[in-house]
Formats: sequence, structure tokens, C-alpha cells
Amino acid sequence: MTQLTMAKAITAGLRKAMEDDPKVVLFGEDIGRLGGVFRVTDGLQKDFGEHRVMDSPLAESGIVGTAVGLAMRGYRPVVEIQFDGFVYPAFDQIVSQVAKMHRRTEGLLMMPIVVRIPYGGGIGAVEHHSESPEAYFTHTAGLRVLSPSDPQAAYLTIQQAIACDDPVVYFEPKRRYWDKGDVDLSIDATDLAQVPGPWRARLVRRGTDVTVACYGPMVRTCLEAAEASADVSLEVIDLQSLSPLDMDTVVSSVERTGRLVVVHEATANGGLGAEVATRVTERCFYSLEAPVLRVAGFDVPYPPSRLEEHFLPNLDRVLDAVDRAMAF
Amino acid sequence: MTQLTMAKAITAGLRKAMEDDPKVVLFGEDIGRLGGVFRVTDGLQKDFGEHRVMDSPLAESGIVGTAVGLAMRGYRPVVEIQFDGFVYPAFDQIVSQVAKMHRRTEGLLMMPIVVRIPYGGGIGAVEHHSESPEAYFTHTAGLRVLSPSDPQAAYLTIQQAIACDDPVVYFEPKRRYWDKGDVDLSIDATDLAQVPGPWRARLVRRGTDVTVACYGPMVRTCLEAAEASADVSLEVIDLQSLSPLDMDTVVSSVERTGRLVVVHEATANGGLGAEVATRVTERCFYSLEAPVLRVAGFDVPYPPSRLEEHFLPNLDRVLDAVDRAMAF
Amino acid sequence: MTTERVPAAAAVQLLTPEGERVPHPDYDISLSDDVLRDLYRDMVLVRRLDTEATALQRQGELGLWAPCLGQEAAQVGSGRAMHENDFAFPTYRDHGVAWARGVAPLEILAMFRGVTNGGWDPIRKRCAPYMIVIGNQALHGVGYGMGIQLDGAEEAVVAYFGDGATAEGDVNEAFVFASVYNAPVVFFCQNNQWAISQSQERHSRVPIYERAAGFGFPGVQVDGNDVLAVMAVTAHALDRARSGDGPTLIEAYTYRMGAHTTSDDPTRYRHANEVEVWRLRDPIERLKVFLARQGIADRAYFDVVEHEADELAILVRDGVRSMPEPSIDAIFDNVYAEPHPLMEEQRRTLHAYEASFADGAGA
Amino acid sequence: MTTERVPAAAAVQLLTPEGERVPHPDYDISLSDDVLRDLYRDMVLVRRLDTEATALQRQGELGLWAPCLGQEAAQVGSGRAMHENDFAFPTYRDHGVAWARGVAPLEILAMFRGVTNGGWDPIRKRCAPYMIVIGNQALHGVGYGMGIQLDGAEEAVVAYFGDGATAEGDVNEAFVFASVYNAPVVFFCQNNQWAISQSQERHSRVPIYERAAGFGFPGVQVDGNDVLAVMAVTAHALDRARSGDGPTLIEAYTYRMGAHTTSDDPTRYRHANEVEVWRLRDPIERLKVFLARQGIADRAYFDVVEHEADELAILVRDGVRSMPEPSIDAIFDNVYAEPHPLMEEQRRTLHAYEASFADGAGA
Ligand SMILES: Cc1ncc(C[n+]2csc(CCOP(=O)(O)OP(=O)(O)O)c2C)c(N)n1
Ligand SMILES: Cc1ncc(C[n+]2csc(CCOP(=O)(O)OP(=O)(O)O)c2C)c(N)n1
Ligand SMILES: [Mg+2]
Ligand SMILES: [Mg+2]
Repeated sequence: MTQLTMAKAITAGLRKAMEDDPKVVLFGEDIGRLGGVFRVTDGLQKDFGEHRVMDSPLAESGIVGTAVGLAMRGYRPVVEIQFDGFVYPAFDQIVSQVAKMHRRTEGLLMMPIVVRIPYGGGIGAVEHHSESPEAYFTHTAGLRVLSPSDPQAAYLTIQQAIACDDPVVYFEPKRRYWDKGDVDLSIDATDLAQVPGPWRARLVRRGTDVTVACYGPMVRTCLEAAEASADVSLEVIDLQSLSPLDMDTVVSSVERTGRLVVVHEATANGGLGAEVATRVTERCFYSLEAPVLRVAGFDVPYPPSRLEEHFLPNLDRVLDAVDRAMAF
Repeated sequence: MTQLTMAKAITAGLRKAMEDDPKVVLFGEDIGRLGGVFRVTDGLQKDFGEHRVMDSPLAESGIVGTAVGLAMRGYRPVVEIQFDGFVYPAFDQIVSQVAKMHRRTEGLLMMPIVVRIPYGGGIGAVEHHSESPEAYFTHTAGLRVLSPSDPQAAYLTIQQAIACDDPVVYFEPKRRYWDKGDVDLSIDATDLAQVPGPWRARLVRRGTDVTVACYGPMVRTCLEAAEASADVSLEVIDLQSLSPLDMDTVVSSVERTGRLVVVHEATANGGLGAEVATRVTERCFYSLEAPVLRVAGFDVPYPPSRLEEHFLPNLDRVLDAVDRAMAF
Repeated sequence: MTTERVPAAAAVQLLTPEGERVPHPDYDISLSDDVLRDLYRDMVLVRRLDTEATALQRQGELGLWAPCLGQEAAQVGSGRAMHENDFAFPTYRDHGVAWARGVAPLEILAMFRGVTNGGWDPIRKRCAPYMIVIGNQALHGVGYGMGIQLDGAEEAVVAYFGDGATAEGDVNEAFVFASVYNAPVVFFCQNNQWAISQSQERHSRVPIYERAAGFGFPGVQVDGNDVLAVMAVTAHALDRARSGDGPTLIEAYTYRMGAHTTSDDPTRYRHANEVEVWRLRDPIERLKVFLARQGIADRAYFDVVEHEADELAILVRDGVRSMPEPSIDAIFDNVYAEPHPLMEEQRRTLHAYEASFADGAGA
Repeated sequence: MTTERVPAAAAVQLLTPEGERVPHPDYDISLSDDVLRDLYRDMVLVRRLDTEATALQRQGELGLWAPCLGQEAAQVGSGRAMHENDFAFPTYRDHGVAWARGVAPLEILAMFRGVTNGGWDPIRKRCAPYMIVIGNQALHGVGYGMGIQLDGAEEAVVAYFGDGATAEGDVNEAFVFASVYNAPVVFFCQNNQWAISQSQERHSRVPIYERAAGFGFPGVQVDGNDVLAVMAVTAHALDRARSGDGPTLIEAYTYRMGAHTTSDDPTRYRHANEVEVWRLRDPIERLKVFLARQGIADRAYFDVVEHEADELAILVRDGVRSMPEPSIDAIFDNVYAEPHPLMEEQRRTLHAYEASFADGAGA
């Protein structure tokens, strides 16, 4: 066991994946000498060379579009989008090409591309640096979407994402980059006999009264809420795989608790919470004691940083929703 | 009353808007001499001149990005995206600029831009020409989203969208372009004392047993299903305004019927159906006799045209969901 | 409305519209008689394929067709300049390219019939599926080229796009990436003078090939109806690419003789006489005259090719009509390479639903 | 790692790094002593604003700052070349441009403090809000310019972006649209040689100004640390634009003396000696030497400006600290121009929620 920040755990996972498979190449703005603006690729260019860790021109469609070509050539490109708000120039390549090429060619071409995106708020940044655009990608058939919530999960899932033959959009909760945790670097992430795959939700805290489903940056928030909740016992589920969703884990919890609160930073309207709520309600119609409630960003553009504490779901807003679920 | 196709009704609405306000300009690929690939702008360049109906270079980000500049200069640009699948190159400008400029400038700049998008399937087209990307836009705060379902609604709502000071993404159900209907061209679309605004759902058929909420191309399908439904009485609601959603109309219907089926062509996962279901369940928890059910596209890229009849929700699939709702 | 447009004086030409062979200081090429005859044959067969497909669409057998009529020299000339291991990234109109890569006629037509969104094995044919979203494939070509570099292979890429496509961000980003990485890519722009209804002036006020210099690599204009010149210029650019000299932009100046697609009505936006003028520059006729004059081919050869074309037409007609319908399982197949719960669930749902009709148990 | 880079020989220069005035055949400009002194004053004040802002960020008063240190001549020179009715589209780093447009210092800092995403009235100042998404504003500038054309007005636009931005599709599409519509736009690229950690070679292997020709309009490189040359070249391009001669691309060759932003650590990717070399080309020093040598300004004048700068610093320090916090209502204000049910609903929810704490009624 090693104590690592999430950022360093991802670095370690990337390093391992590059050692394991020479076809893994890293590509993105400032990822080389600088090691990326969050230093997640720190040291990798030095160790693997400029041909495997490439600084790209400042053009996101270009980054993803060339990754498609690299994948057609048999590479496994891992591209970094510098911040959440800068993935949109690449949206066309992601939706029309990355997500559809395998289907288009009836399985003959594979798109084992990982698009890494530091996402979410809480770091006091200027506009476009705090967004949570995951629902755009979970709504896109052909993509898989992951978001780790702690260093150990990050270390494993980044490797599993890279090993996956499907494209994966990998959302890294940037404000948790500096959170430390124990990481067992000896686990073989891709030996699915030993470790579970990434496409499942994780029950991270047992409880009896209300299930709280969350992911990425909100997992810590919800765990803190569960600790703070004196009278009501919260069961916390880290969805981790945002697409596909592991509904079985959520449903079996809700069947026990009878109540569900879904928490995310992304705006509520059309966010992932709606999908989870709809599916849970369909499957647990008779076990639900209250409607599924959402705690999410308000349906506004991410506000200036001096307002973000009011915008972002926090411990109190989670508990408020829990209270409302209990009172229903 | 005049009998018009939906395409011609939109043409008439565009013409009226251009007559009423010299700041309205049209911009897009092939919209001038050709009149657009669906002929929706037919004749407008001839009548209003090349400066108000402009053929644009083949670049969607350019089309929307320049529309932002035109709006800053006081114009009301109505841009045409040729097909649903070609809006993604403009996604960045739409999400980061069109949707956020008003907020960014604290209300000092307005973005009265209409982005017209022919959408949906059922016309036997090749890839990228049959998509239903509306959920990407309804999830984007700062935008409004409309979809008309018949010629009269199209005539009115396109004018209302243009008159609106907020940006509107206007989804035109392309396979209904050729459906005819009575249109009263004498109605003043922007006199909201006389006509309702566009931001409301329309109860298009009364019924008692199951509410069916739908929009765009699916309205006709659901009305046909309602006609065909012998034993079960369907109430059909045309959502029309996809953002904001007019939940009051849906909720008051569901409070009467106790059952709701939401129908759209877009893929189910993270689609509009989930949002409607979640909000209705929250507000009608005690009146619902069954969970809200969805009839939607499967979660796959739009299939080749010879398979689209199996992919698209049709009368039978709507009735199948109605039966399941009744049997719950 | 439209003034007559011709290639720039600088455009490389080896064969005049009258079929006369003219020398060129940089791009002279000497091809064997076999190759010359094959180029003719390719163009005739591609044209027949194209004509048949247009007819099949009219008969309702294809959902759509994008004719390459008039662009055969640009497509066949560039396609045949490629080595076996080079890789092509064509658009929906590049049937002559697909043909030259060895894609079977029915594989080309499959997408237009609506039974698939692809049609052939891109790796085996070294030819990407047709791209419909304008400009996307230019970046794929560059990325593939970067892969070639990483592999240290002596291969190159030809990325195809139209005059209209040069306005798209992706094409220009492709120029940036190719230049900066010195990728082994030939950008092959068929300037057929129209992007649907918009004439080339709507996309550039200078000749397209001049775009390249500002990105730091050479651009060259070639008479796109001259198959020899196209082949020479493409072969030269491919050689450069393979030997590490980086990208080239080729503008093949040609003309779209037909409609944009079978859904299009060009009479709405261009004069018939424009088409007539270009008929005199027909790429097949000019090679035919040259072959005949030089005694490289005679009537017997032309007849054989004509006969082959007739046979191709029959193959295409019969083949299209008997193309197997995709199964409904194809809706869920290959969306993902690895198991995915939603696919399994929805596949089951659809099967059960369809079965409910078979049983007569429907609603 | 980095070899010393200098402007191309063709770069327009009117003032050598040593402050000597040199003639130029095309761009000679004769400015009144008042204007020359004002340019100096502007640059000194902008630099002080910049220095103070950097310090305030270090003290935690700003969330971030993007220094324009070293680029004052490029920004002030181009900004001051604009007429009152011209319109600027700046990036996050163009404080000298905002300054020249009359945007107040505290308005410039507001976004970096995190109290707004904008800061000033774009219409009154004729200056768009700072753009953060690289390249987006180039298209806004062209669209605005098209609006000028529609209005038949004699105005023009300056659209700013960096060397890195030239790789983005949007910037290149802006070139296409501006060229095709002949829009009255000056593209002003500050080549400060770095895009965060990536040196200019990562974005182009030829000088950036050469990009323009391939899009059909002129490009010119100017010594970006020479405020006179920048002003001359920009004024000339703006005149062209206003009189219907279309767009120009100006590459102002300069250097980012500071970090990319206060979050950046440039020692990770560039040598300190590179910065030292460019210190000798300081834009303010060279104008100061020129003014002094020519007797246009004396020590007394320089002292006045210094004093003004001190006052500006105080104003900025005090003003930033006392900037009002936005109210939580600002979360919902101006998301839409017209009434929107979700805004009202969520505003009420948040108020009730916050009130529950005020009442001591929280969970
Ligand atoms: C991104 C995108 N926008 C719009 C379209 C619709 N469209 C299909 S072909 C075409 C014109 C293309 O012109 P050009 O690049 O010159 O190629 P050509 O068709 O002439 O071969 C357009 C606008 C598209 N396919 N993709
Ligand atoms: C679309 C987009 N991608 C990435 C970023 C992150 N980013 C901010 S500034 C910058 C470098 C910009 O370089 P340049 O254009 O040279 O301008 P400079 O900062 O040097 O003034 C990057 C990559 C961004 N803001 N927008
Ligand atoms: Mg063309
Ligand atoms: Mg720079």
C-alpha cells in the first residue's frame, strides 16, 4: 500500500498501462514537458519519449480526430482535454466518429480511445473550468463513461479504460486530485478474475434508511453527509460507471431502503440523476416510499467562482434532500 | 385558413418574421438560391435579397459563431443546420457562447439566435441524417428548445422563436415536413394577448386512462395510436417546448389518468423522457398507478435505413407500453 | 450567374482536353501501355457503376446515390497512384477511389442501399469507410499517418475532401497537425466547383491549392480531368510523404457533371451550358483519344471494356436487388466491442416484442 | 531547448530595440507628441495594473491572473489604433486592449476576482467580454463585421488571439468567412511564442502571418514590441477594412515575459535566459528612450506617469478588496432574457433553503 493523491494514482495507472502495452500513446495540450496543467502526465514524456507522450497543437477536434486515425492504425490513444469546458470543439469527432466507427464498420475497426477530462467545480476557477458535461456523453450510444472517486479506483479504472476495446470518456474529479488515499499498486487491474471490472457501482457505505447515489467529486461529499447524519442511516453508492449504469446495485439497495437521493454537480435538467431516477422507479415502483429526489447543480451556466459554494451540492443540501425523502 | 405543408408553414413564418423586423437575417448552407435542401427557405432570397438570406461557407461552427457576432451587432440571425447530424461541429459555439453570452455580460448582450435543425428519422436516409440530438440542448442551461408538430404550430412558433430575446434551438421534424394542415396565416404570432406563447405543452387529444407525452414527429404517431386504441383511452400531450418543459400541463393530466408514457425517437438513455418521468414522479407520486414508461429509440447509433422501422417508436410500440402501464 | 471557370495556368496537365500528350518539367511520368489501358478501363467501369447506381436509385433500389460523374480521372488517377499499403480516406462520392482500392462494387453500394453504414473491411482494403460528416476524415488521415510514423513504416495516406470541405475547421486543423508532425499525408481536394448549390467562390477567393503554403507545406493544382497528370502528381506527393518529406495538398480541378446526389436538382442553381462546356473536357474521352492515337488501344480493346462494363452493370443490378436484408439483431451488434448490459436488455426486449406479433399475440 | 527567436526580417519596425526611429516604405506614421506620450503612459499604466493584479492574486484577492507583461506595445498600439466605433474582441490576456477601449481597471479585474464572468458593458465600450475558449471570438468578430457591412457603416473590428489559437478550427473558419464576405475585420495575432508550455513551433512551421495569403487576404508581421509599428500597421489594416478592402491578418511578434497565468510555472518548460534576452527588447523602455532622446518627454513627465501609476495601484488594491460580493440571486439572474419557470422555481428553492439556516432551522 502506498499513499497517493488521485492525480498521482492516475499517473501511476497511465505509466503501468504504457509499460504493459507499447501501443498506448498519450496525446494532448501541454502534457509533455509540463506534465499537463494538473501534472497528471508528469514524468511520462521523460520516461517514454516524445513519440509516446505527444504535445498536441491547441485544437481539440484535431486531438480527437487524429486519435481516431491512430486507433485505426492499431494504437490505443489516451488523450487529455485540458478542462471540461474545452471538450466541446471535439464533440463532433466524439459523437460522429469515436462513438460510431465500430458500429459503422460492423466491428472491423475498434476505437480503444480514452478521453481524459478533468471536470467539476470547487476550485475557484474562471469560466469554462468547472463544468460537468458528462450527460452529453452518457446520452451518446457507442461511448462508455467512467468517473473515479478515490485514488485506488482511479489507479485501477484508468488502466481498465485503456485496456477496454471501446472508447471511454474518463471524467477525473479535479477538486479531488489532491485527496490522498491508500493505493495497492500490486493489483493487476486487467486481471478480471482478481478485480472487478470498472462497469459497476460500488457500495461505499452501508446504511438502512436512504440510498444516496453519487459519483466522482460528490462521493466524498455524500460520505461526509452520511457521517454527519445522526438520525437517518445513509447507504452511499458510488456509481463509478456512468455509462453503462450498473442498475442492479442501485436497485438492490433501494429495495432495502425504499428511498433514493441522486447527487451530482451537473445541472439537474436532463442530468444523469433523471436517468437513474427513471430506471429505479420503473424497477422499484412498489418498494419506493418516496419519489427519487435529486440534488444537483441549478439549471444555470456555472456561476462565477465567488458563487460556486451556493451552486454546488454540499453536505447540507444532501441532508436536506434526505430529510425531504424521509418526510414524504 | 390555408392548407399548407409544415415546410411551407415554416417558410411562411420566416417570411412574416422577416417582414416584421428588418433585423431578422437568414444564414446557412444552400439556403439561398436552392432554398435549402428541404426548400424551407424557398423564395426568400429572391424576395429579401442576398444580404438577408445568405449562403454560408460549409462550416457549422462558423455559421453559429458569426451568428453570435451578428447578434452582438443587434441582428436576429436565424441559422439553418442542414441536418441533425451536422450540428455537432457547432456544439462549442452553441454551448459556450450562444447559451452563456447573456449571462456572462449580466444581461447586457442578448443572443436572439434561432438555430433551425431538421431532425429525426423515417426518411430512409444515410448515416447522420436521422438523428434526434435534442437532449444535448435541453441539458444546456441558457438555451430554449422548441419542436413543432403540425403546420399551424410551426407557423406560429417559428415566429415566436425569432421574436424571443433568448437563443432557441428549433427542431423541425423532417419527416413531417410534407404533412399538410390548416394554417391561419392571419393570426399574429407575437400578440400574446391573442395567442399562447410557445413555452407550453398542448393537450392535443383528451382521454382518461393513460397520458401519452410526446413531441415533434411522434405526435402524429401517438395520435394514431390513440385512435387505434380500442379499450384504453389515451390523452395525448404535445410537449412542444422541450426546454423549458411545461410540467403543469403534464402533471394535471397525469393526476387525472394516473399513468404516463413518454415517447420520443431519441435514444432512451439520458433522453428527455427521463427528465419528464423524474419530474412527474416527484409531483405525482401518490397519483401514479404505474411507473412512467418510456418508448424511445434503442441506445444505439441510428441504424442503417433498412432497419429504421425496427428502431423507431411506432404505433404498436406505443400501444405496447400503454398495455404495460395498464397492467402494472 | 456563373462565368466559365478553368484550372489555373499553373495547373499540372499532361493530356490536353483534346487528348494530346504535353510535357511537364516536374511531373512527367512514363507509364506502361498496360497501366494506361487499365486506367481507361477503371474509369469506364467506374462510370458504368455510377450510372447504374443512379438508375437503381431512380428505381427505388437505393436510398440515395452521390454520382462521381466527371470526376473519374481525379479519383482513379489518385487511387491508382497509391501503393498497396497506403491508406485512403474517401468521402461519399469517391467511388473511383474505393474501386481503385479493390472495394467490390456491391460493397460500395451497400451503404446507399441502407443495409449498412460501412460496407467493406477497411483494414484489408486499406480504405476507410466513406465519410459523410464533411471534413472529419482529414484528421483521421493525419492520425493514421502519425501512426505510420510511429511504426517507422514507409507508407502514406491520401485524405480526400471537396472544395466545400476546405471551409470546415477539421480540414484546417488537419493541415496544422500534418504540418507540425510532418505526417505522411497527401490531402487530395477534388474541386468539382460545387458544394451542393454553392459554387467554389463561396468557400475561397483564391485557388484552393494556395492554402497549403500558409500551413508550411506545398500545394499543387492539377487538371483533375487528366488522369495522367493526377496520377503523376499524386505519386510524387506520396513519394515525398513516404520518404519523410511531409504533407502535400493537391487540388484536382474538375467538375461535378451530375447532381450533388440523387435528391438534388441542380437546375435550381446552375446553367446547363456550364455542364456542356465541361462535357468537352471529359476525362474518359481524352484518354481514349490518346490511347487510340498512340495505338496503345484499339477498337477491339474498347469493345472488351465496354463488354466488361455491361457485365458489371448486370452484376450490380442483380446484386443490389438480392442484397440480404440486415437482421434486426444488427441494430445491437457491434455498437460495443465488449459486453454491454443495455444492448443485451434491449435486444431481448425487441425480440420479445417482435415475437408477440409472430404469435398473433400483439396488442 | 529553445533557440533564440526573432521577428522575420520582413517584420515592420519603426523603433529599434534601442529606441531609434527607422523609416518604413509602407507603414511610416507620424504621430503628434501628445499621442506618443499617451502611448507611453498607457503602457506604463497597463504594466502597473498587470503587476498589481499579479500581486493581488498572490495575496489571494484574485482567483487567477493572466499577465500581459511584455505585450503592452502590441495591445496598446493596436487598441489605440481603433476608432471609437470600432469593436474589439479580446482574450483573457488583453488588458492593454481593454484599457485602450476605456474599460475601467476594476472592471478588468472583476472576472479574475470571481464576482462575474464579464465585467463591463460591451456595447458602450465597444469591447467584447474576455473570451476564454480559445478561438471562439475570431468568429464573433467576423459576424460582427458582417453586421457592420449590412448596416453600411464605416466601422471595423479587431479580433485578438494568440499563436496557439491559430491551430483551432474556429480561427481558420473565421479566416474563410472573413475572406468570402470581405468582412471589415483585422485579425490581430499576438505571437508571444508560447501557448502555455508549448512553443510556437508546435502550432506552425512557417511564420503565422503567411497563413493569410492562402485564405485570400494580406498578412503582415510587425515587431510586436514596437508600439509605433503596431499602431501604424493596425491603423492601416483598419483603414482597409473600413473602406471595404476586407480583412488583414497581423502577426505581432512579441514575447510573454511572465507565466501563462498565475497558476503556471514556466521554469518547467523554458530557460530563464530566453526571458533575459527579451527583456532587452522591452516595449516600454524603447519608447521611453525614444521620447527622451527626441525631447518629446522629460524626467518630469516620466515622474508624473510614475505617480499616476502609483495611484492606479492604490485604486486597484483598494477597489479589488472592496468589490461587492455577488448576491446569490445573481446565480439565476440573466440566464435568460425572458421569464423562465425553472429559474423562478430554483431561485425560490435556494432562498428557502438558505433561509432555513438563518432561522436556525437547518438539518
Ligand atoms: C458537417 C457537415 N455539414 C453539412 C453536410 C451536408 N453536405 C453534404 S455534402 C455537402 C457539400 C460538400 O461539398 P464538397 O466538400 O465540395 O464535396 P462534393 O459534394 O462536391 O464532393 C454538404 C453541405 C455534411 N455532410 N456534413
Ligand atoms: C478551446 C480551449 N482549449 C484549451 C484551453 C486552455 N488554454 C488556455 S490558454 C491556452 C494557451 C493559449 O495560447 P495562445 O493562443 O498562444 O495565447 P496566449 O495564452 O499565449 O496569450 C490554453 C491551451 C482553452 N482556454 N480553450
Ligand atoms: Mg465540391
Ligand atoms: Mg501565445
